[in-house]
Amino acid sequence: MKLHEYRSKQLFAKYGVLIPRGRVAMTAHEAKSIARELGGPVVIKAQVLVGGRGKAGGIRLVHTPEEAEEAARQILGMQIKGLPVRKVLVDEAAEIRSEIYLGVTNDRAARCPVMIASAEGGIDIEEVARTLPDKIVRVHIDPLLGMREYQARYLAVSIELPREHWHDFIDMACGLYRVFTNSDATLAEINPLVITDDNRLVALDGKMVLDDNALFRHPDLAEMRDLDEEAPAEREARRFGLSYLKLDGTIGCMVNGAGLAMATMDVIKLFGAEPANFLDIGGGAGAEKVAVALNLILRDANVKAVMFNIFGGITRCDEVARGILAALDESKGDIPMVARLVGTNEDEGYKLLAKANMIMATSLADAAQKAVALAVESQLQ
Amino acid sequence: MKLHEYRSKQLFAKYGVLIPRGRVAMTAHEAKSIARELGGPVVIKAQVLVGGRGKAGGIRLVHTPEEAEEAARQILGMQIKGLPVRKVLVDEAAEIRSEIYLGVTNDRAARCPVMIASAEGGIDIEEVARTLPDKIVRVHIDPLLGMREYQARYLAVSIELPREHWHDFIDMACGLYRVFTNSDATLAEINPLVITDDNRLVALDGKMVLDDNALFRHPDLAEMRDLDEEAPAEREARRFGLSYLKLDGTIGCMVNGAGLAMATMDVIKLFGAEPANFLDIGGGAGAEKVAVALNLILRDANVKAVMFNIFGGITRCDEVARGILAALDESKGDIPMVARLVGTNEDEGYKLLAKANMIMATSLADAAQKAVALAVESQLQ
Amino acid sequence: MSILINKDTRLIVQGITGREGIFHTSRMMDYGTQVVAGVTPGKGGEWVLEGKVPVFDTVHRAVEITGANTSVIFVPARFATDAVMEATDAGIALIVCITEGIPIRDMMKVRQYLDQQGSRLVGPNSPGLLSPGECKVGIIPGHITQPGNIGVVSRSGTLTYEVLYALKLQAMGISTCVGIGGDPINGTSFIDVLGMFEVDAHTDKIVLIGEIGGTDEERAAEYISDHITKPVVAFIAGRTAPPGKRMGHAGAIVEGGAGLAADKIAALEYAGVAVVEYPEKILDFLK
Amino acid sequence: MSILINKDTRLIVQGITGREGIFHTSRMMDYGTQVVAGVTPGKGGEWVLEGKVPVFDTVHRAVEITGANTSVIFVPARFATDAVMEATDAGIALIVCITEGIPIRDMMKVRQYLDQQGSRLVGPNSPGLLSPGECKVGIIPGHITQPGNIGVVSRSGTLTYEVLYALKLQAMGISTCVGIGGDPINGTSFIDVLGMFEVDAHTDKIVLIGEIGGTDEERAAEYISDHITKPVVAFIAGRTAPPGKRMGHAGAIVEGGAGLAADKIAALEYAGVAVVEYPEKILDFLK
Repeated sequence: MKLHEYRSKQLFAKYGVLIPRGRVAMTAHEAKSIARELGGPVVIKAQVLVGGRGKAGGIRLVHTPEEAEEAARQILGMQIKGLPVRKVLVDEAAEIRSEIYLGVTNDRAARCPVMIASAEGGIDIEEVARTLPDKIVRVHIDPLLGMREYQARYLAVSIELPREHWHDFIDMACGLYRVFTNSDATLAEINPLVITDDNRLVALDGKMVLDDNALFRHPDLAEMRDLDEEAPAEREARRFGLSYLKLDGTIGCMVNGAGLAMATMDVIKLFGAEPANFLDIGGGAGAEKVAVALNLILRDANVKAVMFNIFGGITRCDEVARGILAALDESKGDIPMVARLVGTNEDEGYKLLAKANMIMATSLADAAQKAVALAVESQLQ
Repeated sequence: MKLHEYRSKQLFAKYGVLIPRGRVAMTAHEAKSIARELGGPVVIKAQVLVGGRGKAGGIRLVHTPEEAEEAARQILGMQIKGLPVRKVLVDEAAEIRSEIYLGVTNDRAARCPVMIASAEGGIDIEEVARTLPDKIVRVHIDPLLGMREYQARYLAVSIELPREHWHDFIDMACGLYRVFTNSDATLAEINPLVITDDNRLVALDGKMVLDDNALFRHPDLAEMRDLDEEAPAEREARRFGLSYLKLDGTIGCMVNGAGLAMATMDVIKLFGAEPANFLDIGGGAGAEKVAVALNLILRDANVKAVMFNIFGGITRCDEVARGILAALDESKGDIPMVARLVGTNEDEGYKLLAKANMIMATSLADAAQKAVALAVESQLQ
Repeated sequence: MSILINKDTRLIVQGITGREGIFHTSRMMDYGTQVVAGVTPGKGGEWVLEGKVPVFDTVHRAVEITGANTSVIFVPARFATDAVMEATDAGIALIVCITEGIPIRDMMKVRQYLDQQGSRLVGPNSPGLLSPGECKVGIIPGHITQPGNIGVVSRSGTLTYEVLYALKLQAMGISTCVGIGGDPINGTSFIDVLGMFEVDAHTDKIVLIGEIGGTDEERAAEYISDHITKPVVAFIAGRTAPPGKRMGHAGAIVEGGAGLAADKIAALEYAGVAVVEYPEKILDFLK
Repeated sequence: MSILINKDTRLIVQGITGREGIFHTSRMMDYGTQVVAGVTPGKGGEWVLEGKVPVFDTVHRAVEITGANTSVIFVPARFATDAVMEATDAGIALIVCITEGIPIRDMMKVRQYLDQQGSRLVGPNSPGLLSPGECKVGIIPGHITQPGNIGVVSRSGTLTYEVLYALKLQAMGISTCVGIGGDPINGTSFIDVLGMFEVDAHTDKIVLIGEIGGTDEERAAEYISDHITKPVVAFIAGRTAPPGKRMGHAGAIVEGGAGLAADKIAALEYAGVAVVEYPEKILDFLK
């Protein structure tokens, strides 16, 4: 789960990370009064859970409350990568002397968190990592001992941070690690961390991603989920315990198991079409869940054919078939479908589906080939 | 640093350990009103930092506020192992069905904390450990991971605790570990942990010892030090950074280094006398500290002779000599003394001491023999 | 024959009285696995599955009384890391964790704890292990495969079944199938299992099933190049996955530029592994 | 010759700009120890002791530039465990911690961390090591001993000096003296050092100086009985210490019934060690 910039920075601040004064606004009017409160120039920043808002015009520096109101009005009317902007952050503007990158995430291979720093923050840090790897400094953190001061000091020395900022930097790095681990985050990032013209260290931007599996112990953080930012289909999928992701292709697919779902998508692509979605119904899904899943697929106007690939184990093929039939009863669409069922109760499953107008397949490749052919045909019509 | 029973139990309670209702009283009158508040029978318990108060009559069960007042008056007038009782704890009385032992301390050999439980609590647990070792269950705790529920459950199962008490027991064991580690304790003990007649699990008695070296991060706990409970000499020693312990012998000794101090005591004993104290002046002690140390020794009326054993390294023998002379100037006593100085500036040291009426020794054994002879002589006079 | 589990495996089931626990215990026993005990705190003394399996309150007691050497874990995610530690403390040599959804931070801690102890963990989020004709530990359907000389190691669940089933249709069998689980931090890696197959006299060929995310496949490729003499054929799922999107498995996040299917395939091919385009193609390389 | 330290030791001093740090650095250099750098955060770039020793902000940088292999720590107790971890992270092979007063809980954690790394820690609360004529790391006065064939290992400070000095007065010298420190949790035990003396060609006899508290001496006795062929003579301080009272050293607490001087002496004598009644008597067994 991603947190908005303003949420991330509020959390950071609780752990001693210095952030600009500022507040979030839902309306242009609010933005104006926050700007007046802050005095001086402010930055209006779109709060959306996608990158690239700067290039899209979602960040504006203004000098008066009136300009703030106008800028907020414009930004609140924008869509960024398809997401409408519903909130803006109004932060006091900072005169920037230099930009640092500071972030912490988990290193799977090392099996521990890693803190990354660079004197070359602000611009695309991944580009720096690629072209100037020496400009990136890493320190691995023992998950049981936590971040130690000497590790933060090592980062400060390695990025050649002026000595006068060490104290604040060490506090902020240790704070950033604590907020990362205490929130069960998978990412906590300050980019840029700036040195201002009046020589203060300030976290201008902040980003956090939380481990969904750990949200049960952070009810306060779980509440921060911004439902407005999720596509309605994905929100519904989550509610029913389905793992669904909309993609741009034409073949809707329903599979049990994430690995098999990815393999199914790969095979569709291999035979010349694109999957319309990733959808894993999980293990042991009942008819109701399957029906919801199929409805999600059919709601996507791009879908020209549907492919079911079920390998029954805990999941029972007859349950899946019942779910499919229930959804079809409601939708009455005419999207062609291919079903491939293997394993627990597969015969009953096929028997049930025989009632529906559906093409049967024996193997994964067979099913994919048939689905691709149907989609092509359906597009030609 | 030892904590009083009432302090320990208050801390335990903060971590979810169930304790009897009760409060501490400084006067018999207070005890009476607490007893009235609690209603029903209460137990009046002397709060002293030594064991054996039960046998000494420091614990009394009473049934009315008036009896409480009388019992408190008597106990507050007692001395237990030489320590005057200045406070009593007034706790609601419990009808005891069975007594359990539960404690946590550090296991040096295993290099981690160990929690110990026994169904045979209440009586001398060390006696149980000696005679019925199977009745003692241990579980080692990873200092980085902390106590886990399954470990507490293992203890509950192993001491054959009735299943209905597992939930509370697990909470209390995990709480006891947390208070132990969060307070940097070296001991946290509930003895007895009782099952009452109305089938509740309650920590009747509590004891904690804290790691003096970690008190700097627990200012709240450091404040609980009960100065009244320390012998004045030991209190003064601590204030000056001296490590002093009064013993029962006749030969006062001043040494630098704890190991050498113990060795010095051993040699005194070997040659037929008893040391009057343990005293380590530490490394690099200046004249003032040495003077304080000698005054402490001379204040002990049992002292018949004094022995100095200084191995100069960081500690300078001339500084020590100056301190000795300063203290002697004040005290004007006639206790005979033996000095043995080796190492840094030993010649200057001996030269300075030549002014005092003092016997010089060349080796540890030589010094001890001379000191013992002087003490015997001085006692014969 | 087999690696890790066999006819002598004496299994306990942690979380045996849960819905999943009891269902799969029954399946494992049908398959012939020696399930010697179950563990559910608070239910010690009961017997389940028509009085065939005793339940204990602690793993320690279960091991003490039954001599179990292997454990399979079906407890909910928030209790699963404790279950793993309890099993290792009790001296269990092989711990198979089926539970999915364990927080990463918990797994990092437990993995570090295990590294100091002597136990091997397979999983979490693993379908378990299967040695046809010998033993089944976990949830891999028993009837979709048969004994043979192919070793299978996989990060996936149903995708593995797909491969096993395709093999069976061609009358090909396996020595052991090990599902190492799809989570970012786990107990047993591809490398560990590859090493075991290499020295197992009854395994002649190896199938490796990977997916996007992490660098386990890349490290496996390096290891194969240096240490594995038996032929290896691989399939990597997720060629079409969009980078940076979460694909159900926590393990399927594409991190930075690393972990893409193309990187993994290139690394494996460089190590001499035959990487196929879709699962059924694996058969062509095993004939 | 010597164990652990010698003429090739390249030493850094953590906390070099403190009062103790600078004083003992000067003493170590006078003795001939190669002190290649000091570390004090915030003072990197300075030079101390008349421009002879450069100061760095981090151990990492000091190692990188000077090729140091050993570190001695003089920083205050609350920073000392961080200093130890920083040294091991930077690849220092031998870390000698002089600092006393480190909380037990901190030491338990750092010891567990070190066990996963490759470094050896001597101390904390150690007087350090001395190899006469070769190298001095720590605070043992250099002039009270001379080169020879006796290995000395001790939990104590000045009591050790007492023994070294008594040896010197009889023209006996030592190979290396190792002060393992008196704290309840430390990095190097009697056993570790005994093993090194056993294989050191220049050590013919061993002196062990113990004290009450803990069971290190008991375990050393067992080890001597099984592994040490060279003669060992021991002195145990604290025969007269009252049980349960704290004797200055945290290490000198008598715990439960274990750790009494009598227990230690009995264990050592049973292992064939000559245990003497007072320090000077050690000489009788070394002639």
